[in-house]
Amino acid sequence: MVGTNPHGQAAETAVAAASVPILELRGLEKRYGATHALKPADLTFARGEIHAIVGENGAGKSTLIKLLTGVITRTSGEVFWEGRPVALATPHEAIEFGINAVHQEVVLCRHLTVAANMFLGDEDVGFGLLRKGEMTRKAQSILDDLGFQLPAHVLLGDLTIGQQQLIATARASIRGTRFLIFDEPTAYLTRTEAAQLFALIRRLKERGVTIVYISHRLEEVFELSDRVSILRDGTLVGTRITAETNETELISLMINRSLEQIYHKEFFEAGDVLLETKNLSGPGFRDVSLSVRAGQIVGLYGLIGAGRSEFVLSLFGRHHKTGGSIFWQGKEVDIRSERQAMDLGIALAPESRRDQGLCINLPVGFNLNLPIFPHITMAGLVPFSADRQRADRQITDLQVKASGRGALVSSLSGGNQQKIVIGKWLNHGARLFIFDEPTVGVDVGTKAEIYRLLARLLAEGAGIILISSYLPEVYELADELHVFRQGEDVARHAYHAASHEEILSEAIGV
Amino acid sequence: MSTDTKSAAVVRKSSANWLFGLTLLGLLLAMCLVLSLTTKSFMTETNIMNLMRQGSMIAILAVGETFVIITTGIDLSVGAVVGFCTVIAAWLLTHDFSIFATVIITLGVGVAIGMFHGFGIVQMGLPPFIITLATLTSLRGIGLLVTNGATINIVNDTFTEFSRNDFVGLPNLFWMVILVGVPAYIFLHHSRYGRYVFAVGSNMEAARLSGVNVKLTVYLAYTLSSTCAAFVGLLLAARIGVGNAMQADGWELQAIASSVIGGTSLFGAVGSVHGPLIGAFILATINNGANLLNVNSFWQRIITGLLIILIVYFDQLRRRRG
Amino acid sequence: MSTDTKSAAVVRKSSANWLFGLTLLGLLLAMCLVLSLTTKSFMTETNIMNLMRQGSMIAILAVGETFVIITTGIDLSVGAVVGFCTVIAAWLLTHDFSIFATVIITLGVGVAIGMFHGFGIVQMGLPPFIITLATLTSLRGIGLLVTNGATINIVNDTFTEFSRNDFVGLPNLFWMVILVGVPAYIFLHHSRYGRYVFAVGSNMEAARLSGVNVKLTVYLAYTLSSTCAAFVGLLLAARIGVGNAMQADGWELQAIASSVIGGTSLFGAVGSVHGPLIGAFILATINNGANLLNVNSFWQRIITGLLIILIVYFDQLRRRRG
Amino acid sequence: QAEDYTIPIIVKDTTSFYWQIVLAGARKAGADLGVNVPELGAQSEADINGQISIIENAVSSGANALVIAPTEFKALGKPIDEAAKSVPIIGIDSAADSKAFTSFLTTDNVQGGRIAADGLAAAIGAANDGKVEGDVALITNLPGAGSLEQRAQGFKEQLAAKYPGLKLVADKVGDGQATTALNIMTDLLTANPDLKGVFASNLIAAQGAGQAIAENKLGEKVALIGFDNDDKLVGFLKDGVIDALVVQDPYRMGYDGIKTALAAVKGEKVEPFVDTGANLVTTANMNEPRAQELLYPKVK
Ligand SMILES: Nc1ncnc2c1ncn2[C@@H]1O[C@H](COP(=O)(O)OP(=O)(O)OP(=O)(O)O)[C@@H](O)[C@H]1O
Ligand SMILES: Nc1ncnc2c1ncn2[C@@H]1O[C@H](COP(=O)(O)OP(=O)(O)OP(=O)(O)O)[C@@H](O)[C@H]1O
Ligand SMILES: [Mg+2]
Ligand SMILES: [Mg+2]
Repeated sequence: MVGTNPHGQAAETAVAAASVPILELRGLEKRYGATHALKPADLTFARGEIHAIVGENGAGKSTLIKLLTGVITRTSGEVFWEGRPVALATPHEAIEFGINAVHQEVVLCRHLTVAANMFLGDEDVGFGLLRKGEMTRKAQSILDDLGFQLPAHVLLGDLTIGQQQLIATARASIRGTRFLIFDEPTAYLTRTEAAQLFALIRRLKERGVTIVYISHRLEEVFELSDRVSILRDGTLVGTRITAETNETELISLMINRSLEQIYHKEFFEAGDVLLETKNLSGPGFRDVSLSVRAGQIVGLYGLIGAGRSEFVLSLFGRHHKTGGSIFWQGKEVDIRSERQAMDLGIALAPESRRDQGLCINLPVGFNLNLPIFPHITMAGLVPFSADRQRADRQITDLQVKASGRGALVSSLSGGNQQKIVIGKWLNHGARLFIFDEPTVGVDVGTKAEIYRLLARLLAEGAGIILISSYLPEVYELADELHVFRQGEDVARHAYHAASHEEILSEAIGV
Repeated sequence: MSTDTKSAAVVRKSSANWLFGLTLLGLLLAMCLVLSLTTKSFMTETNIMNLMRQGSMIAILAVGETFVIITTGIDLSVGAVVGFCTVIAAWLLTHDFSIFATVIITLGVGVAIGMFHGFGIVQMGLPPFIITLATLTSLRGIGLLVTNGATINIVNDTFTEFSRNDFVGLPNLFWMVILVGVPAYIFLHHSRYGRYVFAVGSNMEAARLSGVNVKLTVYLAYTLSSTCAAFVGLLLAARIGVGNAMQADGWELQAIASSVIGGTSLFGAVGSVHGPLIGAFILATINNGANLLNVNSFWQRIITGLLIILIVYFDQLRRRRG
Repeated sequence: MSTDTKSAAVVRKSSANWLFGLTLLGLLLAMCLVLSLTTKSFMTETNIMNLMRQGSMIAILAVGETFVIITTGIDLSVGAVVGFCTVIAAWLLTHDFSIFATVIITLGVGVAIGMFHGFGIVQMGLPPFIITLATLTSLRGIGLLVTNGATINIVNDTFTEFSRNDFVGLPNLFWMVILVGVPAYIFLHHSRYGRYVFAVGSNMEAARLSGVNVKLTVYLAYTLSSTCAAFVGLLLAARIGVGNAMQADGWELQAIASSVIGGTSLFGAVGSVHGPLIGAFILATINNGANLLNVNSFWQRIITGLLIILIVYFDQLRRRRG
Repeated sequence: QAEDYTIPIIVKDTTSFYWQIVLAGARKAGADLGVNVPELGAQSEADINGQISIIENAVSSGANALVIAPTEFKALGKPIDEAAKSVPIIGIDSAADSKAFTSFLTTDNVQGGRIAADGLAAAIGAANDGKVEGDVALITNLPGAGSLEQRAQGFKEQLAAKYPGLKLVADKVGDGQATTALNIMTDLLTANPDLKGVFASNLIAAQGAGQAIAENKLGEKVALIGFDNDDKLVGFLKDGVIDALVVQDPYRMGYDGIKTALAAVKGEKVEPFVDTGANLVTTANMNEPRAQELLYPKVK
C-alpha cells in the first residue's frame, strides 16, 4: 500500500495515531465533461476541528462534499482516511466510516415519517420485522436530546423546509459519528433554529467529531470554525486559521478582488404609490396593510413560516385573497391570476428555486425567457433571434456561470441557479418587483451584484418588496421594514429606526 | 409541540388511514348490499364463491404491480407474463414434469423475467414503461412460437382441479390471495426492504445517500411483480385447463386500475397491500353484478370506466381533505 | 466565459440535436438499405407507397401523444378514440351527412374527448393514466352500443377512396402526416404555447409563477392528442370503409412506443415532432420488412420487442454521452 | 416449374388454433405441389387495418396469387378489388364484398349459426324428454369480429324461426379471454338457474364456457354447443360437458385454397364457388371417420 503511495513518506511517519489527520486529500479532482468543477486539491482535516469552506457560487464546494460522501466518483486523486487510501465510491461506504453530510438541497423522503427518515438504511430489525415503535421512540429521544422540538412520528412532508433541514441534521449527526459535513445548513433556518444547530455542532466537536462547515455567511464562519479553506473557480487557494484572518482577507481570496461594501444602498426620492393593500387577508396571513412607492424598497422580515411568502403569492394572484383590498396605482384591483399580475406590472421571484423558480431540466435561455414569451411573440411564433439575444444579454449581465444558453439549469451550481430565478424577471418591464429570499445560497460577490441590481431597478422608477429571513439584509436595504409574526404585520420601521434586538423580539413575539 | 398534541396527531393520522381502508371496504360492502337487494342470486353461496374466484387472479397481480408502482415504476408486462406462464406450465405438464417441478420452474421463469426488467431499468437505464412494453410484445411472441399459435391442453386433473376446489369453505383461488397477501403485507409494511420500496419511490437520491441499495430494491420490486404474474399464470392454467399465450390480454391495465382504486399513487411512495386487493374485488363485483343484472356487455364497459373515474376522484378528495 | 466559446457551445448543442434526429433517420435509412439488399421487392414503388400508408396513422397518433407526454402525462385512450371515431364517421355518413360535416363533427368529438381529459386532470385532479384508461374502456363501450356490436358500412365512395389514392406521387395518407406534422412542428418548437408545453412538463409550479396558463396548456395538450386521434379515426374509416368500435386496439401503445423511440422522455419536458414521426416509420418498416422477408408473425413480435429495447437503449447512451 | 410460384395465404388471426389448421393445410399443399407459401395474418380477428396492410405487402412482394380469409365483409372488398388487378385472388372461410375472386372456398358462418341452433335444440330435447323449451344464452368471444357476428345472426334467426320454445335470455359479449367467458358463464348459471343451453360461438369462448360447466358439474343439465375444435374441446365433448361442436373443415380450406390458386395461376379453369361446409359433431357421432378426420386435423 505504501509503495503505491506517491506520498509514502507522510504515511510512514504518521504512526502516532493522534497526529494522523482523520481525512486527507491528495490531488483530488472532478470534471463534469468540459467543466472542471474541482481542480487537483490537497487538503487535510484534523481530528475534532471545525473546518469551514468558503467560496463563490460554482467554486466547487458542493462538488468536494459530494466526493467525500461517495455521491459522485472522482476523476483522479486520492483520499486517505486515517492514513489509509480509501475509494469512497458509494454513500454506503462513507457511512461505514462514519462520514455523513447534510447536503445543500434537503434530500430526504417526504412520504416517510421523521423516524423512518432518521433510520433509513439503518433500520432496527427484530425477527426480520421492523421495530417501528422502538425506532420512533429512539428518534424522538434523539430529537429531544438535541433540543429540536419536533415530533418523530409525523410525515416529513408535513414539516416546513427549515424543520426538514433540522431533521436532516439530526439524521446526519447519528451517522456521521466521525466526520460530519454541513453544506449551507442555515440557508433555510430561522434564527432560533440556527442557534440550535450551532449548539449541536459545538457539542459534536466536544465529542471529537470532525466538522466541515460550508456557508456564504461569513459571520457564521468566524463564530464557529477553527480553520477555513477558500475555493475559487475549482482551485483551493488557501487555508487559514480563523482567528488569524478577517472578513476582508477571506473575501479578497474568494473573489480575487476586494469588496468595499456588500450592502449597496442608494436612496431615491419616493415616487407615486404603486401598490397598496388595505386589511388584506388570505391563506396564511391576516389584515396586512402596506404600501409600496416607486423608488423604495419595502422589506418584510419575520421568521420562516410567518406568512410573508403567502402574502406576496396572494399579491401575485397565485392564491386568492379572502378579505381586504389591493390597489394598483390607486385603482382597486382583484388579482385572480399570475398572468393578470404580470400584466399589471408585477414580477415575483419566488423563494424556492427548485419547486417554484426554475424548470431545471430545460435550458438556461428557456428559463430566462419564459415570462416574456408573450412580449417577444410575433404572429403566435417566438422569433429565434429575439429569443437568443435576450437570453445571451441576461447571461452576460448577470455573469451566469454556464456553458451557454443551451446548458440545462440542472448543471448549474446553486447560486447560479438563483441568478436565473432573478434574471428571468429583469426583462419583463415590471414596475413592482417582489424578491422572496433572493440571496439564499448566493455568494458575497454575487450578493453585492444583486443589491446593485436592486438599486438600478429603483433608479428606473420601480418599487421593490424584499423578503428576507436574514435580518442584516433587510435591515440595511429596506427603506421601510415590516415585521411579520404568525401571519400578521406586527410592526413597521423606517430605515435604521429600530435596533436588531427590537426587531428580533417583535418577530419572535416575546 | 407538546408530547400530547404529538400523539394526538398520530392517532388522527393512523385512524384516518384505517378509515380510508374502511371506506373502500365500505364501498365494496355497499355494492354487495345493493346487489343482494336487487338480485335474488347475488347473496347465494355459489355466487359469493364465484365472485371470490373471479377477483382473485387480478387481486394477486395488483399486489405485485403495487410494489412496482410504489417505486414510481410501472409493469405493463404482467398480462403477457400470465399468458406466457400458462404456456410454460402446460408445456411442462404435457412433457411429464411433476406438478411440483412445474410450479417451481414456472415461478423461476417469473423471477427471470423480473430480473430482466430490473436489469433493463437499473443497468441499461430504460424507462420501465418501455422495457415492460417490449417484454409484453416479445413474450406473447415466444409463447405463440412455443404453442405454434394453438393452445396446449392440460390433461393433469390434479392440476386443473386445484382452481376449482375449495378448502375449509373458501375457494382455493381465494386462499391463494391470502397466501400471497399476508407475506406481501408483512414485507411491504413491516420489513426493511418494504420500507426501501417506499423510500426509492419517494426520493431515489435520498434513499441512495442513506446507503439504501436502490438497485437491489428496484430489482426486488420488478421480480416480485413478475413472480406474482407467473403465479397467476399457474392458477389461470389450472382454471382454464389450457396453455395459451394470448390469455390475460389487458390484465395489466386491470391490475393497475385495481391498484390505483386501492389508493396507490402513480407518482410513487403511496400504497398498501390491502387497498389493491379490495380494488380488485370491487372491479370483480362490478362485472359480476352487471352479469347478474343482465346488463348489456357494452354498457358494462361504459359503467366500469365511469366508476373508475368516480372512485378515484372521491379517493383523491378524501385524501386531500384528510 | 467568452462569447466565442459560448456560441461554439450553442452550435455544438444544436448540431448534436440535429445529429440525434439524423441518427434516428440514419437508422431508418440503414434499415431500408438492408431490406433493399435482402429482398427484391422492398425498393419497389408500390412497396414504398405501402410503407408510407402503413406508418402514417401511427405517426399522426404519435405526434399527438408526444404533446401529452411532454407535459409528463400519458394518453391511453388514443386507440379507443380512433375506433370510436370510425363509428362516428360511419354513422354520420350513413345518415346522409356530407363529408365535410362528417369531418368537422368527428374532429369535434375528438376535441370534446380531449377537453374531458383536461377537465378530469385539471379540475378533478385525476392521474392522466386513470382518466384516459377510463375513457378507453367507456369509449369502446359507447362505440359498440352505437353499432350494436357490429360494423357500419360506409357507402360513400368519395370518402373511402381518399385513403387509397395518391397525390403528386405520394399516398394521400402520407400527405396527411405532412398536413399534421408541419403545423405541429411549428406549434411545438416555435410557438409560445409549444414552449409552455415544455415548461409545464418540466415544472408546473414554476411555469405557473412565470405567468403560464398551466390549465389551458394541459387542456391544449390533451385536446391536440384526442383531435389527432379523431383525425386518424377518419383516415382509418376511409381506409377500411367501415365503422367498428374495436378497431385500433393497442394503437396507444404503438403511439407511445413511437414517441419514445423518437426521443420523447416519459419524465416530461423532452421531445420533438420529427422524432416520433421517424419512430413510427421505423416500427412500420420493421413490420413491412418482416412481412417481405416472410418472417413468422410470432418472430415478428419477438423482434419488435427486442428492437424497441435496443433503439431506446442506444438513444439513452447517445443522450447521456452528448 | 411450380417452385417458382409464391402464393401467400392470409388468415384473419395467426394466434388462434383454427387458423393454424388452415395454415397447416396450406403448408401441406405447398409441400405437395412445390409452391412457396408464406403464412401471413393479422394480430386479431378484429384487426381490419392490419389485414389490409398485409394484402398490400403481399401484392408488392411479388406474389403470383393470394389466398385470403377476409376478416370483414365490407371492409376487405376494395382492397381485394385492388389486389385482384395484379394477381388472382382465392377467398377462403368468409366472403368479402368483391366480385374479383377467382374462386371461393367458404363456410357460411350464418349457416354455422343455424346449425348450432339446431344442435342446441336437439341437445335440449334429448335432455328434457323431447321438450324443446327453456332459457338459452349466447356467448360471443369478442365484439366487432365479422364471422362471430354472422354466427350470432344465424343462431338468433334460427331460434326465432324454428324454436319458439327456446328463449334467448342473455346475449353476452366477452373481451377475447377464456377467463372472461368462464366468468360470464358462471354468472349466467347463477343468475338463470333454469338455463337449459348455451351457444359459445368460437374456440376460446367454448373453452371458458365448458370449463364453467365442468366446474359446476352441470354437463347433464345445461347443453353447450361450441364452434370449431381443439384438443380441449374434444375432451369436453367426450366427457359430455359439450354436447356438440360446429366443425368446419379448415384444413381443407387451406389445402384446396393453395391448390385452386395454383390452378388459377397456371390458367386452368377453377370452380368459382365451393362450400366447404359446417358439420355438427356430437358426442354420439364423434367416432365416425369423417368426424375423427375433422376433429384431429394433421396440423404438424
Ligand atoms: N451535474 C453536473 N453536471 C455538470 N456540471 C456540474 C454538475 N454539478 C455541478 N456542476 C458544475 O460544477 C461547478 C461546481 O459546482 P458546485 O455545485 O460544486 O458549486 P458550489 O461551490 O457548491 O456553489 P454554490 O455556492 O452555488 O452551491 C459549477 O460550475 C457547476 O456548474
Ligand atoms: N409545507 C408546508 N406545510 C404546511 N404548512 C406550511 C408549509 N409551508 C408553510 N406553511 C404554513 O404557511 C404559513 C406561512 O408560511 P410562509 O412560507 O408563507 O412563511 P414566510 O413568512 O414566507 O416564511 P419564509 O418565506 O421565510 O419561508 C405558516 O403558518 C406555515 O406554517
Ligand atoms: Mg453548493
Ligand atoms: Mg416563505
